Amino acid sequence: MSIYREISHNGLWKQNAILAQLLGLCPLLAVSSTMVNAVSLGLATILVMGLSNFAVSLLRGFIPYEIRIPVFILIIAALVTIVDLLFNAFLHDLYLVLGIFIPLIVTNCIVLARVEAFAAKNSAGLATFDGVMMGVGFVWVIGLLGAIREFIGQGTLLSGIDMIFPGMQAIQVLPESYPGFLIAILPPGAFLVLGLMIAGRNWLEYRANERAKARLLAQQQAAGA
Amino acid sequence: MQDAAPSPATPPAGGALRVSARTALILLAFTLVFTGLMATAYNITRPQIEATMLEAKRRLIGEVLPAAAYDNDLLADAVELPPSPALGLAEPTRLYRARKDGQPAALVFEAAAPDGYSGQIGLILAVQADGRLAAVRVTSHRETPGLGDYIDPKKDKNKASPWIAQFAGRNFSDTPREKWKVKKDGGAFDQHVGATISARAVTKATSRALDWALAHADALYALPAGARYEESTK
Amino acid sequence: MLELFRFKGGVKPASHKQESSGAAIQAAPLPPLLVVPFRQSATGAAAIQVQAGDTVLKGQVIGTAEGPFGTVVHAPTSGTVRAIEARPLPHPSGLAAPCAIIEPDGEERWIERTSLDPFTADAATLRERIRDAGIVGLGGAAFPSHVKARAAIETLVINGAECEPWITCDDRLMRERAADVVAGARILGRLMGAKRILFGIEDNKPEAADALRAVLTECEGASCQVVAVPTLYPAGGEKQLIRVLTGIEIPYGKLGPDFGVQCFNVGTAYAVARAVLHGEPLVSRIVTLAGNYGQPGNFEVLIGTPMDALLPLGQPGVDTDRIVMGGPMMGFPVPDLGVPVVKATNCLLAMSPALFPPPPPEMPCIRCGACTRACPMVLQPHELYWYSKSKNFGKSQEYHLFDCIECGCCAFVCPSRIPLVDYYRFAKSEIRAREREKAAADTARDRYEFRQFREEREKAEKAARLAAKAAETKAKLAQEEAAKSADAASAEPVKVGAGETAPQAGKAGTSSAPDKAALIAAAQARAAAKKAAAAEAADAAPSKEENA
Amino acid sequence: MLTAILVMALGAVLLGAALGFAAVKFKVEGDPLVEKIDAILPQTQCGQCGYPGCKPYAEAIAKGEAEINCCPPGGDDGVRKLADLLGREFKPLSGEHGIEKPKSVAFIDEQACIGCTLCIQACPVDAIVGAAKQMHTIIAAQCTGCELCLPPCPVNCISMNTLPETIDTWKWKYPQIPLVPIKAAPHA
Amino acid sequence: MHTSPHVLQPASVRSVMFRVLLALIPGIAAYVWFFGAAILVQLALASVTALAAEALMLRLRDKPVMLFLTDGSALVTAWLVALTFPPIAPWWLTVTGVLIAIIVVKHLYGGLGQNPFNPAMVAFCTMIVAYPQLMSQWPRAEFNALGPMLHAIFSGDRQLDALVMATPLDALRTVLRDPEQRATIAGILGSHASFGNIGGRGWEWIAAGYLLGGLWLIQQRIITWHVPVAFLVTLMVIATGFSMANPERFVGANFHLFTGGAMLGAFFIATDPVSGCTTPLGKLIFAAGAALLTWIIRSFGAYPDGMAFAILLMNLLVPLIDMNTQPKVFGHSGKPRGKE
Amino acid sequence: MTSYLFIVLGAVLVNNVVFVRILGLCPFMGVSKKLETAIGMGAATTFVLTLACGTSYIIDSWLLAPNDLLYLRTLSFIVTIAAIVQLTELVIQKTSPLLHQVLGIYLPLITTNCAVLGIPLLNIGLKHNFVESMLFGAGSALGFTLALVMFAGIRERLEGADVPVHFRGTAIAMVTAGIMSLAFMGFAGLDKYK
Ligand SMILES: Cc1cc2nc3c(=O)[nH]c(=O)nc-3n(C[C@H](O)[C@H](O)[C@H](O)COP(=O)(O)O)c2cc1C
Ligand SMILES: Cc1cc2nc3c(=O)[nH]c(=O)nc-3n(C[C@H](O)[C@H](O)[C@H](O)COP(=O)(O)O)c2cc1C
Ligand SMILES: Cc1cc2nc3c(=O)[nH]c(=O)nc-3n(C[C@H](O)[C@H](O)[C@H](O)COP(=O)(O)O)c2cc1C
Ligand SMILES: Cc1cc2nc3c(=O)[nH]c(=O)nc-3n(C[C@H](O)[C@H](O)[C@H](O)CO)c2cc1C
Ligand code: SF4
Ligand code: SF4
Ligand code: SF4
Ligand code: SF4
Ligand code: FES
Repeated sequence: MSIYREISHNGLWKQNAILAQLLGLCPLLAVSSTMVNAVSLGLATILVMGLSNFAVSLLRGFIPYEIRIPVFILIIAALVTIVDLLFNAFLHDLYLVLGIFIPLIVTNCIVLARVEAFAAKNSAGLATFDGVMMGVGFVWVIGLLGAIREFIGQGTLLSGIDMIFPGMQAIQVLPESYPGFLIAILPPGAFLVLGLMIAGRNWLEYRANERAKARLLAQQQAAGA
Repeated sequence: MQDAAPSPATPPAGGALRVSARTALILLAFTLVFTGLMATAYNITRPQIEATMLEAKRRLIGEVLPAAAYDNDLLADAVELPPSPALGLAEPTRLYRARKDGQPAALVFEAAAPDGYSGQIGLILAVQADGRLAAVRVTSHRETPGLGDYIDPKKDKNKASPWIAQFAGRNFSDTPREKWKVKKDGGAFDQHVGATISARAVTKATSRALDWALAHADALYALPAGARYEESTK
Repeated sequence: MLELFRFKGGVKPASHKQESSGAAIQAAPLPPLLVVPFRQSATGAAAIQVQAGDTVLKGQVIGTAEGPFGTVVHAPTSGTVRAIEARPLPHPSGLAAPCAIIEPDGEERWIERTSLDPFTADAATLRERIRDAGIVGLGGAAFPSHVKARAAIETLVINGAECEPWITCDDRLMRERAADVVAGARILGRLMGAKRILFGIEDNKPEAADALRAVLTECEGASCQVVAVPTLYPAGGEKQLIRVLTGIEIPYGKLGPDFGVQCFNVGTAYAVARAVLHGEPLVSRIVTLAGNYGQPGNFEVLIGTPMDALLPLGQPGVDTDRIVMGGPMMGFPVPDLGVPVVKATNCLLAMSPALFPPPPPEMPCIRCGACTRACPMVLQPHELYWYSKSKNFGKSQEYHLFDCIECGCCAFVCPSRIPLVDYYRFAKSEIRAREREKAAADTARDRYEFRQFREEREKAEKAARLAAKAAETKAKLAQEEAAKSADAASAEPVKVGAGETAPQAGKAGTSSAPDKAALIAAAQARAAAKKAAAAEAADAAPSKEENA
Repeated sequence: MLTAILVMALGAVLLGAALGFAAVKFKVEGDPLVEKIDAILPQTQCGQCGYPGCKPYAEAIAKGEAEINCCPPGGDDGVRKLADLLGREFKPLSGEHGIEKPKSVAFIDEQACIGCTLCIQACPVDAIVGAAKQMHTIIAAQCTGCELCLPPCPVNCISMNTLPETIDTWKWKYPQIPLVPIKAAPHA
Repeated sequence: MHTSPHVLQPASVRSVMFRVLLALIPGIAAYVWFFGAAILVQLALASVTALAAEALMLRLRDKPVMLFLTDGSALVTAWLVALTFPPIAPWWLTVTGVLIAIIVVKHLYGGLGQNPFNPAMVAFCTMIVAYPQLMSQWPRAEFNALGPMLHAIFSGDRQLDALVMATPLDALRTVLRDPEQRATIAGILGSHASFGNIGGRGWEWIAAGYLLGGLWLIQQRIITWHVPVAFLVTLMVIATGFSMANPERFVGANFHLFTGGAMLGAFFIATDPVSGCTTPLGKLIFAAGAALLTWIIRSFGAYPDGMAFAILLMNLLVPLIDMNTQPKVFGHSGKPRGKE
Repeated sequence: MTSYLFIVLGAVLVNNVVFVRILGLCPFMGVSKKLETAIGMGAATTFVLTLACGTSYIIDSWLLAPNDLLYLRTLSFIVTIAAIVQLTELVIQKTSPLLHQVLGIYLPLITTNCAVLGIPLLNIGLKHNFVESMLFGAGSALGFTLALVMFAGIRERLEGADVPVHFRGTAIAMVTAGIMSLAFMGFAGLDKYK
């Protein structure tokens, strides 16, 4: 069980593709101008990561070392193409919005890195779980980023949800008179908000460390007394 | 890593060939399998994708011309338009002819306003057979978000009656040609303060397109479906 | 008139010369004890030649020169050596180094002094005389003058600029002892084959210039000229003065003689004259007492005079909180008032909060560029600061950190009141320390690799020998081994002889730590058992020494 | 479908052959990286990193087998340089390999030395001279302070002395910035 | 231990900054004359916000608050924000701008002296991108009744048609880019209300005020001549060249120099020591580049006054320029850079 | 001719890959700590991206489009690019050890730079012809290099700044990138004048 916990912790926080490893930044920044876009691409990424990890760990016995990278790329690219086709067929509006960022999942370094570092060495179950967890780590970050940007930028949440669930409405969080802060939706805002999120993570880590230290100290004192 | 790697200075040619043959075969196998997978996926999704595309097109046309206004297969009843300076178009496009009960009902076509604030503004218009503009919509634009982008009803804060709706149903008789201008220039159409340029561009392009449609309507309706329209008149 | 050049930058601090320049040089009285450091030059310490209890004469050699850059140290007066011990030196570190503690007998008995005719003596003799007189640069750097006088040059520059505020020792020296200054300059000029001698004096010291000009009227041979240079700190810096007088710019890493110039301080020239013409080694120098004194002035002080014996002569004010050796722009606070006056001590500046307000709080650099405009070396002080502060030493070297002469102009003008020079000094000494470490690491690597190589070789040789032996007499070998390991607890001689790697040996040692006596016995046994192997190792060590 | 497979198969054959051939033919040998890493390591040769000397540790780092923060004599500075060289993230010295200590050299109490030569064998840089049953001495200038000679000594006659600071080795201190607010310990 | 030097010239960051503020006064006076006292309200608003934000950040970062708060740099930033924003900008626009400048651009980078970007210009660019309309509404020249302006600043009511007018730069581009109007430059300049004798009406006098203050700064040796001269000369040369080549399309140099932020930029913004180049040649390149970009953006870009973007863009190049324009170190002239 | 110039300038400044198109960010963040490495990476990327744009144009218009195999684009592009990278490495290793020393370590990293796939895909979207594709690739790569080098210059300087502790490193680098992209918005609208 603990191995699953570790994998989740790694994916969601400690080795988080974005906050800790700074990989996969382009889709993160480019399509996070609204929460719906962000989460959709995130879900596509989960799909690709889970599947590719699964596929690679199943096939890992057949892949010679020296051509592992081309084979991995082949597998990932095939899966991405399939996801791309599915988006085109069933979520056409979203497909238009996400544009080249669906095919670009191929070059998303997290996918390849995970495949090489984990899936190629572990059983299918673990590998799939790892892929999904890494993907979830990506989704929550990109989703949060999207939410923050959308909120600051136009005072709403979930705008564009009708592209997925026709008929659903965006949530107007701030009053209509909120003038919006356009910069948050534009590229500079993406960088800035992500910078703040990374700083926030640093702060949380720092606080956790401090607490751990204090606890240790308290324990030592207790032991000493 | 590789265990028995031969010294790089003198690679045993046979070894290299054998290894490369083996890897090539493996790669080939993977390629075949995954290409097959993709091809299958493509074949499965193709009908759906085509349907979606049609649907998207239909929806776009629906923005300017309600489905009730015609009963023909609009998408099939199209002619090729060559690049047309009057419409501001540099590429060939398609023009659709709506007919009701076999009678011409409307022309649906694209146009462009070249002088938007930050570049070209793409438009789609429907011009009724009676010379009225059914509606116009912006298909693509790069106007300043939050300022000039109100020309796109999705971005217009006034959702109830978006700015661009004011063109619907107008013709040159209720609004004479010299009045197809924004109010700031002494015309009949509103503009948003501080973003006249976008409004002016759309207004002018719309008026030009309407003009063009009126002039060519008869010839256009007459053409067989799928034919290429030549503006021989000029 | 000589055409003068300009150097970029420079600052004009209030000069405060007249406070101490009015009165004539007085001789400082003999202190009860003299503390004479053996380290008197920038290039190292002299070899100690006296012991506690020895009696010495004034001018007697107590430390001899070591190596080509070494200098000689003399007893500044006659008396008895009380001790040879480490005493703090007038150095920013305040660290101690060996000194001779001499108790004067008050008689000032000189050694026998012989003069040399500078016009007949050859250059080597003159240079030897300069070295044996213990002459080092009196302009501040205390570099052995005989080393500097080794090259052949075109132009000799005598530095009487004295650009630091408050200091007037060179001024007084030129005014009062112009003849010897000029004589010294001519000796140096002849020694180095100079075609002309230029005396550079800042134009705020017209009396000194006049005094020199008066003497110079009878100058023949080399053309001598006294040149008034504009008063602009640091016009007295060697590179700046040479630039002003000759237009030549000497970059870092090059020396004046590479460009046909050399520069000596007027005090150095004077000391040379005394040494050559009168046989007097350098045992005293002129020291300015300026700043917060009731009676500022210039004193001729014996080298080794503890500062606390000298300072009362100037009657320092009660609010004096620090004594700075050198001027306000480049001097450093002396760490302890018991430190002696050395050859580089040109001024003891008494500081009080009123005269020298403590530096206001340091602010971050705002890149205003004032420092770049002030820097006489055309550096970018704020960049040096930025990278020194963040310990990015590679970058600071890229910005020519080592070209900085630490003149302090940049810090003087900085509106953020950053002690810039402190950062440069920190960075420079850190870089030098790293270079030392790097050099040490390189030797260690060589030695380690050699050892690896040797062990490999020995192992191979041993293996070969063993194989041969094994083929020869298997049984005999087995017997021998058994005998060898009879009393040894753990080690197997063959293995040890074959050169076990270091960590393994370490582990073998630690693993059997508990019983000490047994261990010793075992070790001795082992040692006995593998005598041959050990001898081999000992053989190898020296042979490798030769290689290294 | 068929064209797809054909087109891709063609590409795969070409690429696979080329890459497979290249993998054998152009296999990179000898790693200049090791030298670069070794140049950064302090050459104390103490083995605290868990490898028998600096070079082996350098090789391990180059292969990606070792962390970069295992060399105590190199200190945090050394780790930082390695991090720069390798483009890895800096991490502070891992405590488990020991802590950074001021440089010191070994000193043999010549009275107690029994001439066992064990320390000679331990010394990675041959800084000890002496012959069997004779007093041993350490050439201080060559001693790296690795402490490897301490454990083997049967009579514990070797001690480590930190090098005293002299005027020649003295360093200017980092100028302290008097900007620190005068405020009772804000938060730890 | 602090060693040398032990004497310092009487100079301080505070005196530098306050002299910069002083130098802004003539320009501000002209501003008040032509556009009314609303700018004073904006200046006060910006100053208070800047000081509060500065104090907050200093406290959070555990720095000595009073020492830095009184150094005047926050006020310079605040004033420049206020002077580049429209005087009738709603209060929250100014406040947000100043907060961005002080918190994000200054203190996230370590505070005074460490920011690679010009805080006031980042604030301006952010706001013009986010609120292009609000950022280009200027009161009519000589409309200086305070009441309506205060109303505009502090109430959410922005129905200001009577009050506002496009800035000269904006007006010019609007007209020039409308092919239908067939306007000539001379015609526009003569007819339109926002144009004066040399540049924009009122603007020309404000620019003259800045010029005066800037010259005084040079005389005080707070700034060197390099930046203003290179900036103004470059702008003048390009503008003259193009307007001579195509007078229909491009306005002349006088207009460029005496309208918008050119003069303020040349003397007070491009000269920001912290975010600008420090080497003499670097300063020339920096300022010339900024002027060139200003002209390009003014003439072709989407934003009416390109000065802010131009300076920000040049800020990006500062480390590279500085690195490659090091003056020859004493004794190294003629030889390549680098340590032996 | 001028239209070609506009393609290049547009790609470098107006639609800068990093700041406007938001591509190639991983190397942008990753190899910008030192100026030296930034220049190396920029050069390597320029080389590969230009080639990649050329080949992908050929593949797309000669192989995929005629056979109605557009869905193989992603796969065939990425595989070709990987091969180009690999072959480039081999070729320069053999022919120019010096160049290999400069670019060698960056080449393998390029495969995961999404700009090398993104730009060829954009080329197709923009309907560029062969020459335009190559120019667009080169321009984009130059834009990438420009951004990277400027960023590295600033980051080198920032190393000495007293940045608040939680912002040290990547966080402040992100903020910096944000301000840089804000600055690049100043070029908006310039590409209207083709
Ligand atoms: C940054 C910026 C972006 C602008 N974007 C647009 C725009 O997209 N559409 C537009 O019509 N005007 C835009 N404008 C405003 C025009 O420059 C011009 O002032 C305005 O169109 C004139 O309208 P008015 O006559 O109603 O004031 C923008 C202005 C600025 C400063
Ligand atoms: C390490 C060192 C080595 C020097 N070597 C020589 C030398 O070989 N020949 C020489 O003429 N001067 C030599 N000098 C003297 C310098 O050129 C210079 O004159 C002296 O340091 C005094 O300079 P200052 O008081 O301006 O610092 C050397 C100085 C130093 C510090
Ligand atoms: C900034 C600076 C200022 C100096 N000012 C003087 C000075 O005013 N007078 C002087 O004789 N030496 C001065 N020196 C020392 C000279 O550079 C140089 O070392 C000396 O003149 C060489 O002569 P010496 O070897 O006889 O001491 C100064 C050095 C520096 C770095
Ligand atoms: C001549 C001069 C010009 C300045 N210009 C600006 C400026 O344009 N924008 C700004 O925010 N601060 C400016 N400052 C103030 C200060 O340098 C700025 O707040 C720093 O960037 C903060 O670190 C200026 C200061 C001086 C001395
Ligand atoms: S004088 Fe001081 S504040 Fe100005 S640039 Fe130099 S170091 Fe920085
Ligand atoms: S101390 Fe160094 S950097 Fe400063 S002015 Fe003097 S030479 Fe230049
Ligand atoms: S720990 Fe010791 S042996 Fe290991 S690298 Fe450091 S100095 Fe060398
Ligand atoms: S003498 Fe001892 S401490 Fe010194 S290097 Fe040799 S084994 Fe290490
Ligand atoms: S996601 Fe674009 S480069 Fe990594």
